[in-house]
Amino acid sequence: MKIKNITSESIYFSIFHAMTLIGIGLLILTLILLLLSGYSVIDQDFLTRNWQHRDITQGGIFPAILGSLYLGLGVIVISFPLGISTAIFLTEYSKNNLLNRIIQLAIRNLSGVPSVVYGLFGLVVFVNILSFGSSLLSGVLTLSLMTIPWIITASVESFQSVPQKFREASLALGATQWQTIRKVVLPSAITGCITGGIIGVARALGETAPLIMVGATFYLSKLPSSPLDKFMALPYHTFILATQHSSPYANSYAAGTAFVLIMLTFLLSLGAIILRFHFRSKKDW
Amino acid sequence: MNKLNLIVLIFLISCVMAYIFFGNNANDINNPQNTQNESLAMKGSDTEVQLVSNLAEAFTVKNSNADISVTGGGSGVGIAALINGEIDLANSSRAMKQDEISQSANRGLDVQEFILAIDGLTVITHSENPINQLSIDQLGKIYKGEIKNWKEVGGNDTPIVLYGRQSTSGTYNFFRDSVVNSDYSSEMKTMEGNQAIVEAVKQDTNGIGYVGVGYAKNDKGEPRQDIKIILLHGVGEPPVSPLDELAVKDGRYPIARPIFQYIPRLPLKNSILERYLQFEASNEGQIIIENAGFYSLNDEYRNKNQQLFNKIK
Amino acid sequence: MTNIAIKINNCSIRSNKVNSNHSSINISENLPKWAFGFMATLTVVILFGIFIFLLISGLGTFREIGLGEFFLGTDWNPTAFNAPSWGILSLVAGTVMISLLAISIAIPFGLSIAIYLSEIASPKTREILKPLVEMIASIPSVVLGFLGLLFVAPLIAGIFHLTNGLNALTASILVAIAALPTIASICEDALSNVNQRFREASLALGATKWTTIKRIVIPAASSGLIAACMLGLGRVIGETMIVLMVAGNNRAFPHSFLDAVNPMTANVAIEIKEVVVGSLHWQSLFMIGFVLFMMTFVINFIADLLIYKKSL
Amino acid sequence: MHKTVISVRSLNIWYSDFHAIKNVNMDLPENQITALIGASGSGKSTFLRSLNRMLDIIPSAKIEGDVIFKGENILDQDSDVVSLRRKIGMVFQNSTPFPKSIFENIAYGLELQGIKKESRGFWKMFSNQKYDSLELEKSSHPLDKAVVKSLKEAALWKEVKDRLHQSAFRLSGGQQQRLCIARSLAVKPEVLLLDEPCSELDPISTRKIEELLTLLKEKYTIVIVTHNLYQAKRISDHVGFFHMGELMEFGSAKDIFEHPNQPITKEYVCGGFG
Repeated sequence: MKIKNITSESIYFSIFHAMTLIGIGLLILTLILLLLSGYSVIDQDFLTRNWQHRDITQGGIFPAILGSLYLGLGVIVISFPLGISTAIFLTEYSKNNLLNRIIQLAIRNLSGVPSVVYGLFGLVVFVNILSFGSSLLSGVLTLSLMTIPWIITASVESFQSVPQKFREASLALGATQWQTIRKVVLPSAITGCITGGIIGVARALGETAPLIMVGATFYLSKLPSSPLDKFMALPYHTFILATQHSSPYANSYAAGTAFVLIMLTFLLSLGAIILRFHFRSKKDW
Repeated sequence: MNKLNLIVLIFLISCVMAYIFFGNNANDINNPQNTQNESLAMKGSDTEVQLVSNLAEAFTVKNSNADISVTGGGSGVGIAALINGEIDLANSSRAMKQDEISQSANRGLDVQEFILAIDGLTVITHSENPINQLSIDQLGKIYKGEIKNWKEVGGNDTPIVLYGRQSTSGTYNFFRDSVVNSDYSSEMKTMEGNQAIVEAVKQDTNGIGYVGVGYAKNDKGEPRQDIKIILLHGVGEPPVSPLDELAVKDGRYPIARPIFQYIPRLPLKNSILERYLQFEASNEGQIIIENAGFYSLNDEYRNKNQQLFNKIK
Repeated sequence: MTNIAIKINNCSIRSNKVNSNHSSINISENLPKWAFGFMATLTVVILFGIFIFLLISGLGTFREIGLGEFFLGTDWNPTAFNAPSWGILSLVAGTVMISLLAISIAIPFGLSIAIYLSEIASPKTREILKPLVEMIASIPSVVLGFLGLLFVAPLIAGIFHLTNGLNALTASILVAIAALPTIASICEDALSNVNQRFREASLALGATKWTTIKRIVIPAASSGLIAACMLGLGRVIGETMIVLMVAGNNRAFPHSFLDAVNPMTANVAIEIKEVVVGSLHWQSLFMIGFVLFMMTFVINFIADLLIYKKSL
Repeated sequence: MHKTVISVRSLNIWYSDFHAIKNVNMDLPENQITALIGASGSGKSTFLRSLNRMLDIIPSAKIEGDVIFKGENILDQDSDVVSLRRKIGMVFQNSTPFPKSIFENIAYGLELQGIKKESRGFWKMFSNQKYDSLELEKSSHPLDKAVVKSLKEAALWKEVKDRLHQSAFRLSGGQQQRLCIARSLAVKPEVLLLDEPCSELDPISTRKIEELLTLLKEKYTIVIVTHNLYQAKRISDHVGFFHMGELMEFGSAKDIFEHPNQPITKEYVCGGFG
């Protein structure tokens, strides 16, 4: 009996172990495959040169990198303040009643709504109705809408994890509610909001479907200089190179672009993970 | 408080961004055809997007101020954007439909047609497929789903796998209206671009697909070796290759077509749009077109374009 | 009337007094409250606006198309050569097939990873592996789609002796990879949240580690685990780029996993670009978007109730 | 008799439908330690929280009656809660240091009032400032002075002076509680409310806090809720006994413990139902 238990335990455990290794292996495999297909094109020129359409080997993907960075920056600028403010209002200011809880529930659920749905909305509202066109602005707003529920969810969680006793102690010292939020709650919660937000932005940067719908661009003669300019973006560029470009090197370039994209999102996620780790080690309660 | 500063900073940045957004609104949107600026937004056909990007790139070399963007998505996308006033030029691999013309007229647009090049729509199969030629009738039946096996057209006893474009594509419409004359078989796999079809057919021994002739050539303008280009013939006519320039230009190749560009109204003299169109029609432009694998215009189309240029004052 | 007037009067006097006494505090106190309240209202209104917007834009579909034809028709061909047809059943079937297969591939892996991370791995291994799992989550789906085109589709074609690998199976495998980290990560949270005392009590009774996991930890975490799977399902249904690139996207109603399928997400993403604003085709695509929205919303809602049983 | 600092008149408190405090009247004497005793749920903590409006943050709580502090009814909606709480400080059962350094914890209350030192910007999040205890003692900055003073008052200075930059969470439980007391003292309150401050502490830490409180009553009025009858006996001058939301008896510690009027008080203080 005992022996049987032990053996079944070791069998199951090795299965779990193996599956974990396969899961992690997939990540590494992805990177290896991308590198194998794209390593020949990734060099300094690839990263820093303007896109050359006729002979793609002469150019680089700098406009797409820049476009993605602009998108990421724009999403941060729009979705962080809105998302975090909403979370503050929901957790700190508004009463904890049924309506509040329903709103929180609905927002949590919105964070699982497919990106095409946000793309539909962005296409109509930003591109058509507000006539921003297929611009950086439309892309930023659409991706922001998608990111906001993620940020709110992460932030609400972060605010709720600040112990109630901190708030009481601060109020008992004669702090106003805003002082309490600003000096006690926010410093404890803000890292959670920011890490959640960065992970959200990393995901948003990899989204292609909303960009297809809003309309990222295939070729740009000039880098975007205003939010209403057209833009290129890494995920869309990958997609285009993988499906539409006739150059025999298109696949290598697609792989290279995908690798850069993945590195960008990994860097963001890694930053968020390190930030979280750093602050978790400082968090003592 | 440092964190407060951080928040304040974020707010400030958002304010600045908002200012930029709304500050710039007035200039660009309401007047996409602003002659002062050197910007040109093009959108539409995936068949043309390579070619047009090449042209735009060459044009930019001479006009370093030009701010040109080219977006794909399909002919329907470009025409819809043209009607909505989002762009300066729509690439379309099919002629505008009557309802599209009337829609744009309703919006106060005076849409003009420019013929960019001639495309010999090319039917391709796997390089090991023994079939060399098909009649238009057979091709239609294959895409209708009435012929399902290669042996029915003289090939191996294997099922035919159909590859086509998604419905936004001008090529989808052109091929359907001029070859299939009915609905496509529901078994047809729809691909996101010409290149995706080439890639798929290259790997699929049973596959057949249609692409712009430019996609059937490699970057040196020679026919690709990894796919087979099928010769086509009408009833009682000899089979013709889309690589045969003369046959395509004089209409002997059964599915040759002009590919178009549409502009919302007549451009001003010396505006970037006018100069760009002139560039495309010039010898230099036509050489780029041929290098990209398409065919330069025949005299009939040249004359049509000239009429357009004549109208510009 | 007079009563009310007096009351209003009273109020204004009182508030005046407050203002004059502590006006500086009141402004610095209320300004953030109003600002946050404004931003929150704005955000919530916009987010809920999406839902209403989709519904309103989509409802016009049913002025011209019957509910039955829309939901039960198996042919989706709005740009048909002859009469257009508007049945979304084959699109839904595509979504459902891919989702079910993908989720049944992803769950065993996700659960195993979660159990390994939470129960078996040493804290050190865990610290390294957990972030790695989260990084898989940030692989953009277009990258998976691209690798699918290059490597997985030919592999599947080779295994099943097909001439091409653009089918539901290929798409499902890739979508499963995309959903795997979501499932693993939330399952891991659910398992870690089980009180350590349960494990200690069980081990103290002489149970083996595996028995403890099987009999105590997993049942205790069950609602969280189910919720994780539901959230994974939501992610799978909404996946667009992978299915757009490798599912084949044909119109025929799928009969096997080796058939090409045209899931709802891919169909919307492809077709929305060309349609004329406000046309029937446009409205019907919004209706598909709305159906998609509702499918994921309901699934997430159930998952949410399982996780936050107490919250409502 | 001592001068009355806070006088409570016909105070009634409900949590939704539950009548938690029933018609309580009490005069809290200045510079004395008043202990509130009674079984769990008898309403003593609720009563204590009503004294500096900390009940406000419980949405379901409803208060009627008067609490007069310095001639003003603090329950009046118009009264300034914030400055009230500065004058009537509160220390909670679980020690509640903020996730900041020891120095910042004490300085917090003063910073609220606008007494600040220069900020070191964003990077402060990633490093800890070091403090030199000798320099601090000599410093003329009001913030430094107040921090040093209140830490000394709370008899904590010697123990923490060399690690002011450390997180307050690294202190022991008793030290944390004294830190919280010091933090309250830093804003110069007149009344100090303590809600079972020793219930989670070991006897030695408890003893230290008790000693501290007896010292502090020279300058402050202290109200302490406690479950520990011995503690009440040891340190309090006055005792109020709560039972089921009513104040059964209020008087000098000696009276309550030696000659209680009510049988139920007697039963409680003799350990009948502790």
